[in-house]
Amino acid sequence: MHKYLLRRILWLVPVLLAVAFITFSLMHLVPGGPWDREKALAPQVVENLNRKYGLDKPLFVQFGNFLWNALRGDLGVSYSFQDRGVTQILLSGLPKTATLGVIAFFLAILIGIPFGMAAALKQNSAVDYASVFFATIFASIPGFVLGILIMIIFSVVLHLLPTGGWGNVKHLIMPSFALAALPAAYIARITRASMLEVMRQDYVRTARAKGLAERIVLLRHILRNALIPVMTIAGPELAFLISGSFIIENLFSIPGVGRLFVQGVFARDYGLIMGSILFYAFAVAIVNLIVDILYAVVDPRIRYE
Amino acid sequence: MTALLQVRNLSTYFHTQDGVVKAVDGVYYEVAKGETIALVGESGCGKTVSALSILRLIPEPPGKIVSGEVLFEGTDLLKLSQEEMRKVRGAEIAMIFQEPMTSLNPVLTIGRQISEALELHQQMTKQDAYKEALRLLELVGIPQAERRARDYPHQFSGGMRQRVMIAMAISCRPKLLIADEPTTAVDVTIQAQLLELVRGITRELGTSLILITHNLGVVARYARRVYVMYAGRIVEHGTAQAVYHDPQHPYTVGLLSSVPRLDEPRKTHLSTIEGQPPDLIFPPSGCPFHPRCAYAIPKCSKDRPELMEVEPAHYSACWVALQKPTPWKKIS
Amino acid sequence: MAVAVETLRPHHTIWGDALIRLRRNRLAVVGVTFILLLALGAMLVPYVSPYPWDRQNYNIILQNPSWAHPFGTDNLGRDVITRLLYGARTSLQVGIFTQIIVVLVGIPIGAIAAAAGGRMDNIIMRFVDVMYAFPDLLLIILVRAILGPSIYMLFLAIGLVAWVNVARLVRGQILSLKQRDFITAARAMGASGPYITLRHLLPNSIGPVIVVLTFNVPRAIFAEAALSYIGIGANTPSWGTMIRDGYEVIFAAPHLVAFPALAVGILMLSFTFLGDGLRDALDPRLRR
Amino acid sequence: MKSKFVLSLVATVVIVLLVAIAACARPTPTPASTPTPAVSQILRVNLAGEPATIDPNRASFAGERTVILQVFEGLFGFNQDLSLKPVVAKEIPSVANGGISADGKTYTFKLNSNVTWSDGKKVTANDFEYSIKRMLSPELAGDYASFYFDIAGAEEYNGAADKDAAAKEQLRNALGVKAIDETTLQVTLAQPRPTFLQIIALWPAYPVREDIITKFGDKWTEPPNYVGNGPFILTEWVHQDHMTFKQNPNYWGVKPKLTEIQFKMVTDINAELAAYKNNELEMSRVPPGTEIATLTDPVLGKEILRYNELVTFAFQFNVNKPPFNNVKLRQALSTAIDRSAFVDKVRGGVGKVALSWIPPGMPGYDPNLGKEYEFNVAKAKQLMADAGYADISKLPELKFQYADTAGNRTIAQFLLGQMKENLGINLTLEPVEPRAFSQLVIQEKHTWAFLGWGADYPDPDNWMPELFGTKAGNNHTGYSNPAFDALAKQAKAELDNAKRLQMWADSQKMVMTDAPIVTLFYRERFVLVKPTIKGLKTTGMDGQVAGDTFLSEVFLAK
Repeated sequence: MHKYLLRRILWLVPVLLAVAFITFSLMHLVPGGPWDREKALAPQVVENLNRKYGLDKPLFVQFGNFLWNALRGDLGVSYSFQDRGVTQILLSGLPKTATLGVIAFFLAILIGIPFGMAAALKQNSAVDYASVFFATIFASIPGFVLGILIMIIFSVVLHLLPTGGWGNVKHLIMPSFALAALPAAYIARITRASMLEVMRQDYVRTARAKGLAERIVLLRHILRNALIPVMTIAGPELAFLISGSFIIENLFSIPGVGRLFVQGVFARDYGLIMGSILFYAFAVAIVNLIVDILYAVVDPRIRYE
Repeated sequence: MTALLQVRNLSTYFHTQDGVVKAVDGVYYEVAKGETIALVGESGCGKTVSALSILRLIPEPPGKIVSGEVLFEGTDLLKLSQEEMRKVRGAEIAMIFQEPMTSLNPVLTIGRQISEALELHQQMTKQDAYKEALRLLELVGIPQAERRARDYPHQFSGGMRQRVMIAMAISCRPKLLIADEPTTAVDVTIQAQLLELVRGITRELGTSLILITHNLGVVARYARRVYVMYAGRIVEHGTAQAVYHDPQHPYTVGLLSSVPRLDEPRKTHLSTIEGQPPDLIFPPSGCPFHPRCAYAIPKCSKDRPELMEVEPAHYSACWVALQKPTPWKKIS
Repeated sequence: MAVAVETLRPHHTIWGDALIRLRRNRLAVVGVTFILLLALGAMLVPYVSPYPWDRQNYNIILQNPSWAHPFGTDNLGRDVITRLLYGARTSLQVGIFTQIIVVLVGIPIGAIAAAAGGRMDNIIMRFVDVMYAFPDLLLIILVRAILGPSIYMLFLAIGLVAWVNVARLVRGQILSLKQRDFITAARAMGASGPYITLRHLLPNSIGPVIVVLTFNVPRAIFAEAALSYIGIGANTPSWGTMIRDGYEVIFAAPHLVAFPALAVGILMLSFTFLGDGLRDALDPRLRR
Repeated sequence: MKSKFVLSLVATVVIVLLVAIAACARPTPTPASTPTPAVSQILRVNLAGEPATIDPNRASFAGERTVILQVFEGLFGFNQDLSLKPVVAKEIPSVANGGISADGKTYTFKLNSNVTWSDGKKVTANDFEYSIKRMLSPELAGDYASFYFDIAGAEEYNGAADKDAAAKEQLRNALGVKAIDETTLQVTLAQPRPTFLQIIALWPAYPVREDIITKFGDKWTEPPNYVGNGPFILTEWVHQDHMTFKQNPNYWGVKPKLTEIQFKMVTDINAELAAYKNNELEMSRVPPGTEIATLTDPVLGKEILRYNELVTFAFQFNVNKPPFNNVKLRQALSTAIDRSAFVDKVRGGVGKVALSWIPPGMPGYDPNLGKEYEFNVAKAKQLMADAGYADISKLPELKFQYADTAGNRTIAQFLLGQMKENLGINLTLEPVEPRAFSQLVIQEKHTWAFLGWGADYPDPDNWMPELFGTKAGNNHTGYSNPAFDALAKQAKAELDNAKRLQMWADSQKMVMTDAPIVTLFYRERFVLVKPTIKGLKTTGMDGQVAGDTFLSEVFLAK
């Protein structure tokens, strides 16, 4: 197992390199640069800016510099944020996005799995339809509409929660629910599908033949097998949540890393784009690695040479 | 011998999209304390369904026990609440399934799956249950039980898994053991070992055994009494001795004659029973076997025969069997 | 003398049987009818609706639902119900074409990775890791600059990144299925790798995949709405742009966002019912 | 049973959604603002985003300017009517009081001696000299350096990035900026520039502290290093979340009434309005398109603040790209757009119809210019015929490019409707990602695109040459009119203000007849302000926050 782990971690390097290269080339191919604005800057000013940030050097030199600095943990400087170090911006934003992401993930699990189980256990019953209905409603309202609706109800009408910003727990409630809605619906659907699959297996009948209480049959025998496919989709959802969602963070004004990439792209802030995409790639690769390891833990049939 | 289990007029139907399948249609059988009986018949004749009905493990929907009684030591299992039924399953009556490959939970260790029932029924602590599980594994002949207990089902062969199933079944010293074609999925050599193992254990613990099989050779050697099932009903019942030597139902005759015998010359080709097993949704009128029966008389296709005592303690559901001597000759 | 009783039960192929069972599943039928009605409505709207979808009337801006305009009017006085049906064309295309890309790309890659195993699996999975972090935004802007803001570039952009989840799911399913005996049995009969994958592995992992696909349809429509929220949506009217436009005036005319969102909801319900119906119908083990 | 159940489900969906909708449509009476005692003078407004830089010498965007205005003060400031007033400078130099040399090239500024920094030190002419030289340095690459290229040696110094240090140092010393003594600053120009006073009044020329910048480097704009001479000091900056300003204890001028200002960074405009309704903000923008609903809202209707801004929205042609090189066609298209329908109906009366380029509220505005472009379909058709397109089908495909942002989409759709309704032209809309759009226009690859312009300083000198001079920095219409260039050159150096303004007026007439652009409307700021806010003074050049020039005069009362 350790050999496999090491190999996977070593593989991180080419993955990150590939992501860096793709992003770097796309970034420079895309029309419009960091200094293009509606009110055009004087050409000389643009020239000075390019020189200041090293954009006048040939592309492969810039890419080389970026990689060399990245190795030392310096992801370059952001043009659109007061020349603050991208690493520093990411580190200050990460705790906020991560907290939100983790809370949303657990919410999605705590809502999704029970709903999915209930729907599977009482198939074609009221509960089943209710879970399908709610799963669909949450899945079919885009993040920013759901977010503003929640905000209108709890802040504007009921004056219970602050509309946005970051500070105490009250700032977390609405964004984490808005973030968790879609994954929760998704997890509910997948749990229902895989529960139905597992409930038909022979070993469940064997468990019942042993006289085990239905509760034990459900938790120890059915759920443990049913959660394997759920894990396959939970992993990427967690990666998505951890990396933050532009829409939710933008709507609830959360100073996280979720909106950095999009802001970076629209401002053609090369430093910010490269920094945030590498961070996201790293987070996704790690989460996928964790999920694959959890695979082997949960499903003994899967062995990694 | 007082009957440990009496199954009376048991009927279990399945509501499918094409119609109602009468899998078990008014079955009577019983087993005494410490006695081994056999339920014989082609696959699809309702043997397994009747066993699952006893333990009320029929998935509902689509299945449903529509009528009958299952008296176990006098109490009708069909009337018990789910809670009470759970106390019976695994403790009083245990079952071994046919398909070892899929009957064990792939994500739990073998040791855990055996100790589970012990903890529940015997209120053992985790450690004692685990130790008892190891003992049981040795009892059923699994080498290095200590190490193997931590392995997972996919690391065991078919035969080994079936031994685990046996260990699991006898873990709580049940009064009745139902073995549903325990050896079908394993090769002959293992088959004999498993059956000897089961016989040894049942004799030692005084457990009654219902052996469900389509293998007549196995029945002859292990069961005292035999019930022959066809199309969801018992068509013949008697001691193994009597049924083998003086079969009182054409279907049993057909079954026996389709088994190769050592004392017959090699060249004679085996006789088979004509036609297909009947459709349980639209069963043939009268005796369900009459379309395939070589000795059928007009009455057979009109009235459905019940079990009648055609010989002392030897019952058969066949009008023709009432004439003596039977048109088919005895098997020497 | 023995009369062979002709079996009374008709014999179906798996697809024939699936169709029969699908027809019996009332919810799936409701789902399919809504989708077909919607497609029909989208095609016929220019001839049926009294208002051309793009005619502006500045005297009736942001009106609430009325008899003249059952779904009200938008910020340029255009009839919302007509635009909704017209926009269905784009949204249905976005929803469905992206799934075709997802199926054509995601499933094969996932299957090959799992079936091949070993080095190939590792390489493909690392490629998937790269794709996970693919800067789709940059790609969309680039493709959009080259191809212009057509919806086709949207299919490419959304589909190109959405297949990754399906690939991982299919791989996960097949990895656990590979251990099953019927696979070893098939191999024992000398079946080749691809044959096993196509005939045995894929049909058995169809269940969760269908669930994911039915989920991906609205997700694609959102992706389009999210892209327009960010500022690079499609050029033709679509549910995504209507939701985004409605969002901008939600404090003045909430019905502008409610109706398209409801439409996506009902479309999603229909695809979910259809998906469930399909999965149950296609699953041989459920043939009772 | 199943289908009945599904129907009831769908019904509940509709009800749930409608309830939520009713919640936001129903005018929520803002409860009597939670009885924060009026005495706490804390103002909370929305900066709508993290400023890119708050270093005066580098800043350019509106949000950045709003922050700098609270912490720094320059030689001059603007009154509410945008006339100049002396601030750090004692008086406004003129040829009469000897402040400006006869040839208009040398400016001598007398400074007040009592002006202090927030850390107590004195503000001297050296601070100004250092600031202007730093702002022009090629290493700093300040956005607005090009505004000060009139200063002697400025352009050469700013362009000397590739020269060695010694040459740069030599150019730096040769700059026409000199602190004669602690309270006198002298600036010499390469050529006379009558509007230079307004240019030197802008934020890039605000004083900065050399010692602090050399000590803290890039970190000098982080609190508490951010030392300024304005009424407030920056006490807290949680990046991407909020900034907090407190009264500057050592402020040399009239103490502000507010004890604290909080700049929140709510990017989404709906979230900003929700925050306002939840009493988290005292001021808020109004989402474009909801103006009419806000006007008719029983509560919000009474909290609206509207005032004209020196901002014009127009469309710009690329006159080098057929068919737009045909002036008759351009005039026809301009006449075929019903501007009042847009302003009065689509925008609910917010903003003013614009028939000429320079907006009202600043010198150079001509109310009766551009009358010939008033909406007149017959005339437009006639002009189309004159242009040779009597038969529309002969007209090649017209394409319109715009940056794909909320407000722009509605305007573009409106134009599409106008072209179809009035001239039967099927215009093709090409929404472009904002940055790509800016590049497209700068490289003049557009055919017919969007053009928005706001005043840096209220003078035609900032509106005409920069956009319509041949090859000028922001001239992307490709418009080139030698007569205009000659007139502009003359006007730029004309010292007599009356004559100068007349020249610019004539130049605007020229442009409007050539019609390289189609003016649409002058923007009107339309915001919500809580009734507790008093003393708010707005100007046509306000930045991100309404009234940000005079926040020191604002106070909260019951």
